[in-house]
Amino acid sequence: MDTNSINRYASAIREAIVAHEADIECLDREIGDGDHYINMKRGCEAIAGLANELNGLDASDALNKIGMKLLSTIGGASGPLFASFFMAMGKSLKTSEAISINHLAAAFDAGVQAIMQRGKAQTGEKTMLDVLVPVAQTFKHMAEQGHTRPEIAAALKKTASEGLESTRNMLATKGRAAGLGERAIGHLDAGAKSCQVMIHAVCDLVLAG
Amino acid sequence: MDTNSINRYASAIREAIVAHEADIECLDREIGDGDHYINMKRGCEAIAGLANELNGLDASDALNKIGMKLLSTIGGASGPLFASFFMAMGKSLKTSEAISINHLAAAFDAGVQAIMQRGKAQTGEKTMLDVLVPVAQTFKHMAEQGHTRPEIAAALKKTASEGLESTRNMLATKGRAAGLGERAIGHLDAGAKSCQVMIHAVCDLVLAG
Amino acid sequence: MKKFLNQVDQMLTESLAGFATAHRELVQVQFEPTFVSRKQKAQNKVVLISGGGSGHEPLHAGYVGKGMLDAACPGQVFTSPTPDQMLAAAEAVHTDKGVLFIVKNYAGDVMNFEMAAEMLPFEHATVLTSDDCAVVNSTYTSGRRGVAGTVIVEKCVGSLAESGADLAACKALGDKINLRTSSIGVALTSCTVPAAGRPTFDITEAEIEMGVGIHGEPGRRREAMRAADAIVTDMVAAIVHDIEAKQLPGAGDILLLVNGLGATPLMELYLIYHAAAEQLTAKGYQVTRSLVGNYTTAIDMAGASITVCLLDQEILKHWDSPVHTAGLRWGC
Amino acid sequence: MKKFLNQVDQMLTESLAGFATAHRELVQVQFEPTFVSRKQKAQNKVVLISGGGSGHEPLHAGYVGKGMLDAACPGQVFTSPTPDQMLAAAEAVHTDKGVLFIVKNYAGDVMNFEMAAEMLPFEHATVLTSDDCAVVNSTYTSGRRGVAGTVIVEKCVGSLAESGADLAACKALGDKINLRTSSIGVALTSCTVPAAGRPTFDITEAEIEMGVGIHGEPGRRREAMRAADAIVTDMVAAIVHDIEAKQLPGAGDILLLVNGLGATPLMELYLIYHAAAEQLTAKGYQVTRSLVGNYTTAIDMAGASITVCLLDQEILKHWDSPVHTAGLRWGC
Ligand SMILES: Nc1ncnc2c1ncn2[C@@H]1O[C@H](COP(=O)(O)OP(=O)(O)O)[C@@H](O)[C@H]1O
Ligand SMILES: Nc1ncnc2c1ncn2[C@@H]1O[C@H](COP(=O)(O)OP(=O)(O)O)[C@@H](O)[C@H]1O
Ligand SMILES: [Mg+2]
Ligand SMILES: [Mg+2]
Ligand SMILES: [Mg+2]
Ligand SMILES: [Mg+2]
Repeated sequence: MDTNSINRYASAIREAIVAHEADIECLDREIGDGDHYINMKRGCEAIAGLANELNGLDASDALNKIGMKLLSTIGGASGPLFASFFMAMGKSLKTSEAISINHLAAAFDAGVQAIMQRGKAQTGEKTMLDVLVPVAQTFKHMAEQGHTRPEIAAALKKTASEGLESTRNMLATKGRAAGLGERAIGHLDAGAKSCQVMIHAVCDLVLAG
Repeated sequence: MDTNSINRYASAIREAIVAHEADIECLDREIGDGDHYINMKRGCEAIAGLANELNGLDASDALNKIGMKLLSTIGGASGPLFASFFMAMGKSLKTSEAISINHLAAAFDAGVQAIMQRGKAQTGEKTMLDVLVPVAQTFKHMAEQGHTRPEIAAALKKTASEGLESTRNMLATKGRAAGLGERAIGHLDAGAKSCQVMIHAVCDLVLAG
Repeated sequence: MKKFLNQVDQMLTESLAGFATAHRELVQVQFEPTFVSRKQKAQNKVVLISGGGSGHEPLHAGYVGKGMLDAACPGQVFTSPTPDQMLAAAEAVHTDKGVLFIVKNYAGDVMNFEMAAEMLPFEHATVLTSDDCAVVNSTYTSGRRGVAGTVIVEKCVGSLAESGADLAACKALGDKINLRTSSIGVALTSCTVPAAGRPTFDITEAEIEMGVGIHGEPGRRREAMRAADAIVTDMVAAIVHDIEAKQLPGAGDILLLVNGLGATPLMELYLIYHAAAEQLTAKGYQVTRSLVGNYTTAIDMAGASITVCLLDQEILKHWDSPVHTAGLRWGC
Repeated sequence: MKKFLNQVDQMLTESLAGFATAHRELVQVQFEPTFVSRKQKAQNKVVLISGGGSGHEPLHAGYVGKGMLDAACPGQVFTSPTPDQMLAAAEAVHTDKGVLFIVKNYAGDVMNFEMAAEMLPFEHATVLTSDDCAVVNSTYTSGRRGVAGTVIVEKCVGSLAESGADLAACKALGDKINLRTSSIGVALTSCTVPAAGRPTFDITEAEIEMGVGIHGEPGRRREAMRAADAIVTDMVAAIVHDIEAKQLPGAGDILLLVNGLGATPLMELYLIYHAAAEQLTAKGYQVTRSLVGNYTTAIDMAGASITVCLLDQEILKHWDSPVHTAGLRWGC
């Protein structure tokens, strides 16, 4: 994974987020405070603005830089979480070996672990983790079992969508919706939605070859 | 004119004002500040509350008392104006003679003069005076010429309505609408409207015998 | 209409009672006739009494206290108070140095204060405020309206009165400040008079009411909604035009007051202030003193007014002096 | 959406620039990273730094100044600021007595301040405010939200810090006040986040949102609109229930804060205050100190919150001490 492909993934993510503006914003308005889409968009634009600076960096440094940039750009709850994700992923990819699919799966998992630590949260709390944790597990599992990239991409899309859907009937115990009690039920979590959107965008790129 | 008939006229006026709530309020909202109906209603209720106190007073004292009461109840522009009207009318009726129709016409005219003095205004400025001044003139003129009460009442109704209508195409130079310039054109004056309503109410009582 | 109230006709009384309790070390309220006065009656100074329709809070009751008013007479919402209120207030607070009425120039306020003045058994004078340059003054009309500039008059004349100045001097300072002060307001939405129960005027998302009055009176023009800078440009132009028309010598240092009409967040008021200060500076004015916030409101109207007062040494001194009221406090 | 702005993404910058100019004798603003700090850097005291999403003005920038905060870090509207802002602010204002962060308890604020704290090269501590009793605390959730009670924490801890107290003492007072403070809010209308361009929630003329958060987060319940007294009864009951659940000794004297959420006129806030003070008095509380106005807003929301802080001698002393900020000023 070089910076070219990182930039390609980043712009696919950005397009996907923008394409889902209405859904994402609406979800955070319903059981949050309505800024999640704007936060995501600001983050995506910051990464786009980083493209030149990333040139020539290895994946580890590039992802770390992205994490640092997000940390000082997004704010809110999602800012430190996504920042932690990318910084941990970067750290995990600090290797002299060529980056394999197993490396990537492990790095993704490290990123998700960092989110769990930073947010002191787990699955079942109606957050982005309900998408990210199962995706990380599926990813590691399938990479270990030697599945092809397209197979993995297709599976992760499915897992992400299921994870998103699973937030619908949860009570929230983390984030802003935690104050809502029963009223949160029936609504998807905004952060889970944007994670699902981003994972789909990346996997679609992989599937497109 | 005894306090019984004053009370009768007062309650006819009150009913008429309440019946025209929508019109009166709407006019003051359009080119004023929207409180004229409430001011009028507060005034009418204050007079109603005075009924017992008026008992046994002569017309002069009763009208003066009504004026004083309105002065401390209505507020706004219309308060001091209507208060001045009734106090001046009361003063004018301070006579040992029986009150004739000519006395009444003169007293009405004195009331209108007091409004003009207090408000430093004349006809043509888009105020209640555009109803009151022509009504006072017609009243005096017809009373002098010996017309019957029903004849006079019918004529005053007509004069009041014409006076009201005349405010429609005037620029305002007094009161709140004075700031509006051309924008006041096309709207009737709220104070003129409530004067027309009150005059009609009184005249209808006279016509009903 | 959605408001925190119990019964419309009790709203004012309950609110004033709350005001008096919340600021009981500062003021007291009397009912029937209604007026608010200082907790500690002032001695040996000209007493300042203002008043007007309610709905402009903190004006005027919020400006009763040391360094500002001695009493305020609140009328019904948007309806000027009645003469008995001014008389009772004057009776309660007067000293033998006389009574100064500060009255916003509206037919109702003028006439009610005038009738009170005619009945008042004390030496008295009146300052009429008429800072609203949205209404073009002319011999044809009853004159300009008094709006947020009234706060500056009350503050500075209050300070002068506190120093022991006589009635003529207080009136002279009030008239001078009024002459040197120009305001203009703009509305994004209408206010809703509680007793009326619905907005005073209809206005779309695409429109603003330029030159609106503090009672929701229509202004100069219904205009198209546009960027804040462009709105401020027109407001500043109107003010500068007004200042120039007055041909006052030595215009340079100014007090810039950006006033919220009730429902406009501070964030927007500071943004307006930013634009106005830059534009006025570009035109050669020095913004020496500033005030941003809700000081003369129109109930729940979203909108703002800009006021410029041309300072001189005397006005500046009295603006800076200590004041302790519910609505304005510094230096003590 | 109808707001005074030029471009949505410039709104905050322009507003902060206006704020800094209007209060230039008091504060200064830095951009990228953005923070507001005192004009005169304080010496030899614990420095207080707060911050949070914008849209709650005057919180927090309006509380920077003598006797209160040393710096404030404004985030985007309703979005907590980023760690680089806190780091830059700390770098600019720190003394060797340490840094105290005052943070409202929201996931975003907590995590961003936490990451800043981890990177901070100075001695530091954090007070988390969580006065909102609309959100029932439980082991299942991330805890209660910090709302208007934060102003009381910032005021009193600011006073203590000014006296030269050490970091542990400042943190202890902050934690104590937070424990002794309960708030609940109610919305009549939604706020509109400028970048979103439309109201966060829909609500009819017949409904209120009880327990609403200061970001327009839904509250406990959608309820029927009713008389102010009845609304206040339920709010006071929630607060008293919360106070009783804390089993604090010596509850008696209270500070009662009636806070407007942005678009509610003072007349209504004082009416709410009147009802709340009467009800609390009837329940045996002494309303010893009062504050009524817009102190912690939710942009342009029509609504209000009620906050009760159980006073003791220490809190009272620090509440009464002089403060000079844009949003709160007395005693100097
Ligand atoms: N403690 C947490 N752990 C994991 N995810 C969280 C946590 N708190 C919030 N989130 C996620 O963050 C999302 C909200 O992000 P955003 O709207 O950008 O921030 P904020 O809630 O501060 O407005 C939620 O939808 C949720 O998925
Ligand atoms: N100077 C004046 N002379 C005569 N009538 C006046 C004058 N000023 C106002 N009015 C009348 O008063 C009416 C408004 O009364 P009202 O709404 O009760 O008071 P306000 O204008 O103070 O709100 C106007 O419609 C007009 O008829
Ligand atoms: Mg959010
Ligand atoms: Mg009117
Ligand atoms: Mg009126
Ligand atoms: Mg947020």
